[in-house]
Amino acid sequence: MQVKNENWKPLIVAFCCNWCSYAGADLAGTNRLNYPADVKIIRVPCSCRVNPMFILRAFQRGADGVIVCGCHPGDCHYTSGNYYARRRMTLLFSMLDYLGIEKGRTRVEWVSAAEGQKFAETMNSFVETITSLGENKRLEDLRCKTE
Amino acid sequence: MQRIGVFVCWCGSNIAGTVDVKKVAETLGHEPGVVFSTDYQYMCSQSGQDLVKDSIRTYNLTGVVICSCSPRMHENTFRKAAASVGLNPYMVEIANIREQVSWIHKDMETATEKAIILGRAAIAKVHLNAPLIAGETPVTKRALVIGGGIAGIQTALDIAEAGFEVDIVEKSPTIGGKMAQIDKTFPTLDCAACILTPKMVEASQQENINIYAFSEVDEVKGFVGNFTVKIRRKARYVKEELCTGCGLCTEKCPQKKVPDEFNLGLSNRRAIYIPFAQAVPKVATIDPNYCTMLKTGKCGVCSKVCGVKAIDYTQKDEIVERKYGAIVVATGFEPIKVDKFEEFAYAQSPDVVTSLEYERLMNAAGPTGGTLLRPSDKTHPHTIVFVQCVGSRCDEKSEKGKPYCSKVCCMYTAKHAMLTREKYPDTEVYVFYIDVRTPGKNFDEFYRRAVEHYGVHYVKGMVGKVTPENGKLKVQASDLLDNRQLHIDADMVVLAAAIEPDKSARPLATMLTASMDTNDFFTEAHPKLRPVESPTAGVFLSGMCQGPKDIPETVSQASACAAKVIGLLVKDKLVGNPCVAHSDEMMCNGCSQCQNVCPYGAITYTEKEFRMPDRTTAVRRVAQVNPAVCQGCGACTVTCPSGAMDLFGFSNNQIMAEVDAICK
Amino acid sequence: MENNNLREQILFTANADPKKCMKCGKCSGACPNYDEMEYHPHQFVSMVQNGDIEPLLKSESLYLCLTCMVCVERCPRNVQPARFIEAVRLAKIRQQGENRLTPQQIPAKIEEDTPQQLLVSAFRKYTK
Amino acid sequence: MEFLYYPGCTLKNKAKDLDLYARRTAEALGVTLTELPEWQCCGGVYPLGRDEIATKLSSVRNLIAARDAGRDLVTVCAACHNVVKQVNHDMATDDYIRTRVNNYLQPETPYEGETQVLHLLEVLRDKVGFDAIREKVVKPLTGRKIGAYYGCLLLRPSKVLAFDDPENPTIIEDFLRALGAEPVIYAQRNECCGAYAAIENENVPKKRAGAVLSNAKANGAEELVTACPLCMYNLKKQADGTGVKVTYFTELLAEALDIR
Repeated sequence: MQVKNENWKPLIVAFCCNWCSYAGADLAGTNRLNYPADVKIIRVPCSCRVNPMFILRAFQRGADGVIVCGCHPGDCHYTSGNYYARRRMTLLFSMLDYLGIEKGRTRVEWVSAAEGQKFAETMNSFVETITSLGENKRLEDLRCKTE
Repeated sequence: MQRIGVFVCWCGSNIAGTVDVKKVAETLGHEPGVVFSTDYQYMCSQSGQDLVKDSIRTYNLTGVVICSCSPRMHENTFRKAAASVGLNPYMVEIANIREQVSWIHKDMETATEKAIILGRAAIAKVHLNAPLIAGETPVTKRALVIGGGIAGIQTALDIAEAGFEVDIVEKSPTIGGKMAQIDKTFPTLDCAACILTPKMVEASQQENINIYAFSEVDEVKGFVGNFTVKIRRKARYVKEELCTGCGLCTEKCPQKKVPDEFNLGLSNRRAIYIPFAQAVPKVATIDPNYCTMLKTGKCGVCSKVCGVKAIDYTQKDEIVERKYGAIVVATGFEPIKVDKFEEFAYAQSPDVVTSLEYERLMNAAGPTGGTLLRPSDKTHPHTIVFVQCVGSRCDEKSEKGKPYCSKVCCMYTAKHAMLTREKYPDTEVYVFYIDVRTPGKNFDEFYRRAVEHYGVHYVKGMVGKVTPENGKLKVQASDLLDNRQLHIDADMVVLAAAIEPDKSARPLATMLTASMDTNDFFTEAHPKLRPVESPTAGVFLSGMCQGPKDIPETVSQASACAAKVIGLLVKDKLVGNPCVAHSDEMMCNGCSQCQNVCPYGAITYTEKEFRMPDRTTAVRRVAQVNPAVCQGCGACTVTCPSGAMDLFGFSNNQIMAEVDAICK
Repeated sequence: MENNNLREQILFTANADPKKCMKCGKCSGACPNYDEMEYHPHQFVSMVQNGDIEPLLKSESLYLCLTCMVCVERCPRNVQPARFIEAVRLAKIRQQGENRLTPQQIPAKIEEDTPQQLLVSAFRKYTK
Repeated sequence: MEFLYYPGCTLKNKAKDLDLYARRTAEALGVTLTELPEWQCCGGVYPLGRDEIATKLSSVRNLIAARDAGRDLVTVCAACHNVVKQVNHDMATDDYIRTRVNNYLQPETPYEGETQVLHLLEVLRDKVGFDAIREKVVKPLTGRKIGAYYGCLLLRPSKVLAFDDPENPTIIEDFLRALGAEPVIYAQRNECCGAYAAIENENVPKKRAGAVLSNAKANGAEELVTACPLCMYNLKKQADGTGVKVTYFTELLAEALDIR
């Protein structure tokens, strides 16, 4: 059985597209909408820039959850990037699920530049899900451990 | 190894109120590669920028990390500052510690910790940054307008007025488009020809405009500023440069039984014809499907009567290759075929007509000379039923109709009803409607006039069946407000057929790599903020090809489109976004997957010679990104199976470094 | 919106979505038996959607729909009004003792050339 | 060409001509129609309610028998065709209906709409071919002005029946042309005849069939042809005394092939 780490705080990586979701995150900030500091955002030009490799790397390095945010379907700045992302992530997430990384640890959400509220709500609910799932050990590369 | 400077901004108390900026600057100062780290009250202020500039010079910095507000706010400010002291602007990265940290967290310890992590991620990224230089490409100062309807004409005129050359390519023998077929225009009821034909003449006389009528676009190559287009000039069998448009041939041609498409088959023309009196260019065209000479080699009447020897039965299609800086799509629309709606008996009775046909029947230059006569027996109709929304507003899965509102039918039906009542007050006019949609200046007033002044019967309901019997059209319809079924013995039924994009638009979109929606309307770059540009750089949209529009809207959009084209052509060089994809030729396996996902057609493949390790040469197929076309979305980088594709500014290694820095 | 259970049951039986209706009235414009009916195809759609079902259950209109499917065929929005009429009719005749036609009535109705199809169809439509 | 043949109840009694000439003409055209053994009545009208399961069972039994015999199922009566084809479509596309019907019938292999249901007119058009029929015509119906009466059941709902264009059908007209007759196109040919309302309200078929007849006559039809016994019944009643003859399509075919 896994030993419960008292000091454990989830580590969450959020990939946000520059045009919609990153701007949505900015709006959440401007509106002072709280969400946990466990979420760290990486800016990408488009959700279709998110290489499955990045997500694997995050889990390998000890992330407990990864969320990809893009423009709403049909609103992609690059016309169709979010559709590519959706398809790729569907495949990747089911593979990760097969490897033991529960579906709840991965998520794709569409957040527009106007949806600061939605961004904060999404992050709050995602952190809640990850907290209830607990620490992710499945793909962690022990060689990456610093301690 | 980079020499990195870290600059932590307080943003007054916006950041410093929640984040221990001193601690952040201190901690990040110990990161590898960081040679200087400091904090300041307002980094974006002039003195803050000076601090950054001075430090770049003093410490010989090769990279800069600013911990401040969102990069969407001040990334450009700091890039410019760096550039002004000789540091490549793309060596600057921003860690967003305001919107993502201080404004959303209350606890100073947590916030400071997160700020440090975000700073580390930015430092890790800067380590892998490389100086980027935006490419420049020259601009061919000529525009191509595809489609010579009112949209294309207006766009061409506006561009030409600004001093740029414009070519109009029109597939039919004359420019003018659908507007030339229309009788009167709503809501002012001025005659369409009176306002359109002067524009057509102006287009033909404008020095900067060159009209390729009876021509089609065969091939498009190149990218914004540098398109090369092959135009097929279809054989007219008449030498355009010689023909004076006298029309003698069209009177003498013995083949009289050719359905006249300009009158939608309501009258006949000859095998050699000029579509209408004001055609531009006013040149005769031989229809090879009906010309006896071309079919059997016996006739030659037109050639005999032609005083200027313009007839040439041996003429072939000709291909012209031209270079353009911008392409305008103005392919327009056509009404749908109503053959899937035979409950209205269109195929069974000539007295059931579409609205465009009715337009011709009302037109003074039309088949009846402007007298309204029903086609079957050429008598004056006394009861006319108009049916709205034929094929518009259907279920998305409908195989018969379109899911959208065609927008113009409510208004032109009101116009038809009004004009009919005005000319023939003894005619009863019924309009069956679902909703009357009249948003537009003076539009609802116009519709109300039809009802209140002209006594048109507007019935909320729909026609369910038309039965031709004994010379009448028995119309069975619902009247929802009176909750009854109406049975009207009509003399004519007019169907307001939905509109759809012209059939030529789909293959054209493929050639241009411009995207279309499921209804074959061109997609705009942004539905609100970039409505006249296609997402493909250098391709612009004018008129109905983008969505249903009336004439005033079409003309405004056409002019807006021209403004965008002029804005492009006026530049001598285009400066690109350097954050574009690039392919490592040594790793590329030539699979074409990147080409398939690229929404812009920026990727092409070429055969290239490579020196192999054993000193032989081999030819391999490799991807090449055109940086002028690439918009930097990165779709190709993920799809590339060999990892050859990467994106400047957001490279695999850079993002990976950020992930590593965050997950420590 | 009383009678919510009945409404849900009818919607299930109908297996069609009244919300797709855009109130154009083409169904009632096309209906060949409109004049005989008290409630018309478009009203069935709208009244079922609004849960106003009692008047429909009491109406003769239930038995006057010819199931000719013209309303289904011509509806631009694929609402299928005939399915709502059928569902309400089923709700009615499934009630105890609501059969409209009994075998005892049949002999009087038979003529020399009455096709079997007529009797079979009538029993399908008028009885449980 | 061999098909399983589903005659239905009326063809065994009041519509014997429809059945008899279907068999004879099919034979003459080289089509073998083997009557489905122990077929059950389809019920006359398609049970439109989704939760009407029992009323769909008889059609499914016929469909399963055809599947197990490995042959397409041919119908002649328009009503049978409509019911069997629609139920077949339900079995292929509607999980709710399919599961319940299979649970009830417990066939060895669950039925999922595998059988192909064809109307004899479709067989004539797509399998035999109207051109082949034209060649076999010995007594062409030259000069006879005949209106095709489609009614509802052959055409609607078109998404399921996929028989012809529901508003502008051509199959019977093409059939009539092949027999040498002159088809008369009239708008009411795809409108209802009044159907089963005949059992309790004579006014309905009177009005409906009356409208069909007058429209056909006004457009020059001297005869009407149909594939449905109930349409035949309703039309004939109104046609009495008008001089318009109503026949089944199989009768006309037999006449043209001279085997009547």
